[in-house]
Amino acid sequence: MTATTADVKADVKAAPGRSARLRDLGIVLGVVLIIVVLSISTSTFLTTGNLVNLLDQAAVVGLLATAATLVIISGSFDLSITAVLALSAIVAVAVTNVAGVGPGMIAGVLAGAVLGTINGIVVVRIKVHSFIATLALSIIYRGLAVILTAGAIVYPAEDRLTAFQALSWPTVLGGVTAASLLFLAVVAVCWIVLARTTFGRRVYAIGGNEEAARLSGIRVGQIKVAVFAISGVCAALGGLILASRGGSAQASLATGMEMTAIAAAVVGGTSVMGGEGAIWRGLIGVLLITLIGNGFNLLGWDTIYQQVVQGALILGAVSLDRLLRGRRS
Amino acid sequence: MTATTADVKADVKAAPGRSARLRDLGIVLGVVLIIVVLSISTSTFLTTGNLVNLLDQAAVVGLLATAATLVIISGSFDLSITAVLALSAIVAVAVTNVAGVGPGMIAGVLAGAVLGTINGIVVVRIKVHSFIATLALSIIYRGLAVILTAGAIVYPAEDRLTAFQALSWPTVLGGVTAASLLFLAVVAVCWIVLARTTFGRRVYAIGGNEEAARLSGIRVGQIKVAVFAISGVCAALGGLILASRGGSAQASLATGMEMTAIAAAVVGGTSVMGGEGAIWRGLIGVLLITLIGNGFNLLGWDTIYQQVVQGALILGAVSLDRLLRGRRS
Amino acid sequence: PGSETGPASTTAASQAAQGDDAQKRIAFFGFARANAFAVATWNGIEEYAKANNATAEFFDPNFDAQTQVQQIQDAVTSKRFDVFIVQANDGASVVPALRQAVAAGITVVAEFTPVGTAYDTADSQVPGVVTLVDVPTDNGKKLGELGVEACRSKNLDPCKVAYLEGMKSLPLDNARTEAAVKALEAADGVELVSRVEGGYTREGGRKAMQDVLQAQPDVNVVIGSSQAIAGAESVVKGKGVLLIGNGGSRQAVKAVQDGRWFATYYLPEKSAGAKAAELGLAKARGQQVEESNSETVLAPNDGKGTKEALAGVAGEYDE
Amino acid sequence: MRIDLEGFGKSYGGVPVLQDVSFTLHGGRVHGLLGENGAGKSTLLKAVCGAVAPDTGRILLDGRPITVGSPRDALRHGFTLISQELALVPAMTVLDNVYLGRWRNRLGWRDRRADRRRFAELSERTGFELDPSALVRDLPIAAQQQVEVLRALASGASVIGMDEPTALLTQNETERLMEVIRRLAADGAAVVLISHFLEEVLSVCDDVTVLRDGRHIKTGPAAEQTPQSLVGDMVGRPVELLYPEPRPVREDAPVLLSARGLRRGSAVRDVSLDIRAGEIVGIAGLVGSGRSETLRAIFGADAPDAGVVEVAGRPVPAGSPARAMKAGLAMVPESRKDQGLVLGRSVRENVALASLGSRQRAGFVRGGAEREAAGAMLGGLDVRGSDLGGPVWTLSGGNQQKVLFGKWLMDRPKVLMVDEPTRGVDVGAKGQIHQLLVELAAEGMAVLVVSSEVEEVLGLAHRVLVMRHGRFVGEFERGRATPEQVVALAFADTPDTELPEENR
Ligand SMILES: Nc1ncnc2c1ncn2[C@@H]1O[C@H](COP(=O)(O)OP(=O)(O)OP(=O)(O)O)[C@@H](O)[C@H]1O
Ligand SMILES: Nc1ncnc2c1ncn2[C@@H]1O[C@H](COP(=O)(O)OP(=O)(O)OP(=O)(O)O)[C@@H](O)[C@H]1O
Ligand SMILES: [Mg+2]
Ligand SMILES: [Mg+2]
Repeated sequence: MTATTADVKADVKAAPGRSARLRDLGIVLGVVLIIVVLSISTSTFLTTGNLVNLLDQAAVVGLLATAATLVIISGSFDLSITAVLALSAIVAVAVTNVAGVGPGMIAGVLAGAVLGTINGIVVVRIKVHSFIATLALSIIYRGLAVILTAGAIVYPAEDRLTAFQALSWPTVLGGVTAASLLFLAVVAVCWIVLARTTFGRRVYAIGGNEEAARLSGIRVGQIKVAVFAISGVCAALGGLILASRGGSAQASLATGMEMTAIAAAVVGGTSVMGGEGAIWRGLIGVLLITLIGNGFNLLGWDTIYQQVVQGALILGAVSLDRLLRGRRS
Repeated sequence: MTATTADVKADVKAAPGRSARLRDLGIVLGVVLIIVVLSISTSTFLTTGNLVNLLDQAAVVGLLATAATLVIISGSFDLSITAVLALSAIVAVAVTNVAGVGPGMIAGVLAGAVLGTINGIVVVRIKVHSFIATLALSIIYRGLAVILTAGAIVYPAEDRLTAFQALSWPTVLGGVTAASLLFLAVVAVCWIVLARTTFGRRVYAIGGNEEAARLSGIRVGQIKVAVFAISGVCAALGGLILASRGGSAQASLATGMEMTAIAAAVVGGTSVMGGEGAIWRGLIGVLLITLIGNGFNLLGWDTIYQQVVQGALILGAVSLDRLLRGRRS
Repeated sequence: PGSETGPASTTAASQAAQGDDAQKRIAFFGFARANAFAVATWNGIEEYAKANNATAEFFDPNFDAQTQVQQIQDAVTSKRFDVFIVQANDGASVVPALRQAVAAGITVVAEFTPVGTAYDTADSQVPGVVTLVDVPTDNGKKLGELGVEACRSKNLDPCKVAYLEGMKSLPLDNARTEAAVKALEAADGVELVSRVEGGYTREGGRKAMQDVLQAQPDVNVVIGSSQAIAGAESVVKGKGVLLIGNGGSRQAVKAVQDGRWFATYYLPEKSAGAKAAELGLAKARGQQVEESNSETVLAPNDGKGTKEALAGVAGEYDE
Repeated sequence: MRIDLEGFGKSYGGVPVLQDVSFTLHGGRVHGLLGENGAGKSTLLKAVCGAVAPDTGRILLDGRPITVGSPRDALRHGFTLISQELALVPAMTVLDNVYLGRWRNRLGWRDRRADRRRFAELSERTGFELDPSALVRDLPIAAQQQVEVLRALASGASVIGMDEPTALLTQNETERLMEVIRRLAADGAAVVLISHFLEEVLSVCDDVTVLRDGRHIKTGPAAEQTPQSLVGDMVGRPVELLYPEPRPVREDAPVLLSARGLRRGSAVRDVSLDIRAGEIVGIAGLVGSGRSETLRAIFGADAPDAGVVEVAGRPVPAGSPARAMKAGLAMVPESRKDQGLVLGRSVRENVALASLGSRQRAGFVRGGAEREAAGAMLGGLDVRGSDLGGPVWTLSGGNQQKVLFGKWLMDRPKVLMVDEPTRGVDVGAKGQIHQLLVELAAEGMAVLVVSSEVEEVLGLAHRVLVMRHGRFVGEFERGRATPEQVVALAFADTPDTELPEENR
């Protein structure tokens, strides 16, 4: 009997081992290819300055892509991230004007958490699909932002402006901005939480099969609300960075960027169907998209072809990924 | 007893009889409510002129929502519809200038069909999720549109302009525009095809369970390509209407409208997961969204509150839908 | 702040030292390649550059504010340019990137959109940046004044005006709208009866106009972006409504000259592009230039494009 | 421990599926729950374990009423459920699924090592050999069933409901599971077992309860029951429990299905077979021996690496079910949920799905003809419980299986391949399906049967092939083998000499 079972195990299709892991890295290969090409064909790509810029550019969309990845893995969509971003940034400026920069920043993050929680509760309670629920909520949030600002630009009082812009300052680490560091820290935390904690496992379980998760006693509703809340906090941090860079906030902040963030998450290899993916995949996606833009800007090709090349490169990268991962059994 | 999300599946849909059919009409109720309110609170809503306008305003987004509904039912997403719309409109103008209005219109529709087919082939062959594939392709199409027009607006020659604008003319039917009629005709055809033909059955089956469909001898690839091609044709027709109204075409035509179309499809009650929904649901969604905008403009409320009210109404309508469908009998 | 700027400034400085004759390179950050207005600016810049020993490149952010910021940053990094001409999608968010550019020794010209958070001044809000802008509040005020003129031209009292706003979520649009509304309300007998979003497409204008007419069938004057007004025109044909556009496309100019529109706010956008290039190149070549410029000085009648003012004008882009 | 179920009732859309069901479970005893397809067994068990909300009914645990509003509540009271339709997370590993939601952790940090240790013990205890790091979606469905069982055991629950856990297990795994169940009961747990295998129920259960049409018929000690008496209670009429005798294959019957040298990965290593018109061939083997993969390769559901398939002498293009169907092949797949049914669509649409082309006019579905054909087919198969317009997922498991079976008979194929054709089907309906298969063969169809029930294969087939590691290792003519022989061969490690030369 034991002999047979051993045989059965030997039969098992391509046990996910080293080769499977390598095959999972198709998208990384795509990014590495682009990096190599850019390093060779420009003298400016591989300079500290450019790399620092790249990181800085990736910070906001990276935070949003982290949020998007998390929510998508949990089996939902959050189309409201940029609306939350804008509203949180506005709250941060408003509170800064009343109570100072520290309270302002905290209020911004809190606003993100609250809005995210509202998203989660609506999705869980009303049972409307998150796609449409967060779309409707994002319209509401943008509307609130317009009402709060009366449609104008808001900025912190002159004497608080410098402190308010702290996030955009370069730090000692070779000029890397505080925003970049914040971004890296948040990503690291989300990555670890998702990959190493039981909360992370629950998120995957819910995204992979909500009914199975429920039958196993997982509190699906609570986990979902928590995921949306984290998403809201990531969005709010993105908002703080943007507000800090521009020294102001407005209702139209980051309009449309949610699609870039979701695209980054998905390009990286996170499944739109939920239950599969990883934070690093979202980052790879962001890197890919940022790199394509950066490369174009550095190379100085005629931008009239930019979109076509951009689209083709994205398609190429995901195809390569798909090809290497091969047929799913 | 607290019902969690998964209960919905286990408990809710219950035996579909007459009561279930009624319950399916929750979203219709929402729309009827809004119509009643508008009819009572304004003297202008229920006039022929306004209704003709409403239909005219709904034509383009209605065509796109039809495309979106079809594709979503088949289990995919088509984010490229507005890019296809723009490119087809540009092709129509270009060919009109060379060969006349008739050939121009035909070329536009053909362009839509070809681009849609390309979408389908990429999705089927590369097996990348349609969400990301059509996103990348839409970037490419918009890029091509920019290259074709060099970023400028293109017009039909002066002597062909009037004929080119035929679609925007009012017809004998109480001023209903030709565009509205085209829209209604296309919707009718799509509706019938989806509800009554074997092709329609196959579309639902693929969206509901692709593997089961394949094992039932359905040529999944072919059906998918056909669905994307139809989507492309609907988009192209939308492009012709826009170009005809404006007497011109440009690369940025209808930017962002794909999200409105998808939202309309989903608001109407078509499941994002595929396999469930109907063309009429897409139309109800379009009606809802168009009505809200129209109502606001007729009522003359301060536009600063428009977005909040708009979002809240959408959320309210889908909640009502959910609630009615969700109540146990 | 945020990048290593040292080497860049040395390069720029050494090039400046080569004298005025050296070829200069212009980077143009326009709204989008798929935008006729931005393409018109671009054509002006390119032509002027060619004629004046300079090259030019168009960076296409496709209307995205953050992408534009990245393009500016990257262009600083790439050290390939001496002059930036920036047509900002969002005047506030480009500020840090422009500071970087100035610090790197690049000459920056803000074209059309004011750079910074104030919308009521042509003055530079970022030290070192030369402006050639269309001041939004000034623009709005003139639109309002044109509206009043339209009312007066037919001796309408009361005169019902509808204003088709741009985007409610854009502060710049709102600043313009406020100014227009103020100008309209200041006039006796002029009544602002409707404010709806008309946006920047024919489609949006058409839809807004249909709805406005339903609510206010006897509206006399309609003001909005030239695209929205073009869409509105098809709806109000033959109703004797006076139309006022905001924008100087060939079509808008022709509509005014043909008497179909009452007026349009006219700026010669291609000339503005050329002027921006002229300012930028002059400064980069070490000449003294006026730091603060309004685009309206390039236009007849300060931009208030009535039929008389636009006599003989053609418009510089299609829309 | 004593669990009183009192007055359970539930209706869907006004139709009662459970009415006032009451009986008592005891710790330390195995309780069999029997009834026809659609009798309400699953619904009752789900209601008890918090997976659906009953309209009426309460549970007394040792005399004290408890509230069970959700599976989570149920688990807190020590109730757990192995549901009939597998509820696993396909993209997660076996280990993750077994401890779903109950992973060991230190301050929230996942402690994978501890779980692996626990898993090893559990494997030891049950004798189920599963690779803990394999992804569930890569496992054959029978192995997935084992994962479900392990998960229920891992929960440490004291009341365990098992809804047809053996429907897909081969004799060996079934025996191991029965061992486990006995041991659980010996340790004091109350186990509720739903199964359509009456012998199995009688061998392991201490008590049995029979439901019919949602009503409680009787509860009593298993020792007082026989299969015949149980069937009588379940169906309300006597039922023939014997396998029908297939008609002998005509001497001159042509070969309808012929496969030569099929290979696919490590699952199908070298398969050749011939089936003649009127012949029923069975394939027996262990879980994972490659039976399903063989059928899929013949049908083109997976493209084989090598080999040819011919139907009535004409080669069938590889890798396309559509082409295989055109050639006259049909395959009832083993997983109705993943491969068989479009759960959200109506019963009628599902039955009609594989034969849409034969009831159309200019591409339009002929509604009347479809209603008629579907009605006749489902009536013949005795599908109960719902109108044809309702979504197929509202049917009971057994009735879903019948819909799946019916779908493939709508167009009479030349060759019918069935993979676990009676999975979850009640004894009465099972007899009907067997009768149907024999009749179809008598009409000249070639039939290939894969079943985990060795008796079923032996009882139906003219000829039985035994499969091991992707190869046929033996062949028995009808009546020449006992179940024990077949199982022994499926297990043996040396190739058997009985294998005919051409099948090597
Ligand atoms: N969600 C639902 N909606 C409507 N009807 C349902 C639903 N769930 C179950 N039913 C109906 O309830 C009846 C009992 O189903 P149940 O699954 O309990 O049967 P069962 O005894 O487990 O049968 P089987 O042996 O086939 O598994 C069936 O007629 C079924 O169609
Ligand atoms: N316990 C297991 N763990 C992992 N993989 C397995 C296991 N058992 C079988 N497999 C794999 O399943 C494949 C064969 O499955 P197939 O479905 O054809 O077998 P089967 O004989 O029909 O068994 P089943 O009764 O499960 O349907 C082989 O690739 C084998 O490696
Ligand atoms: Mg059951
Ligand atoms: Mg099998």
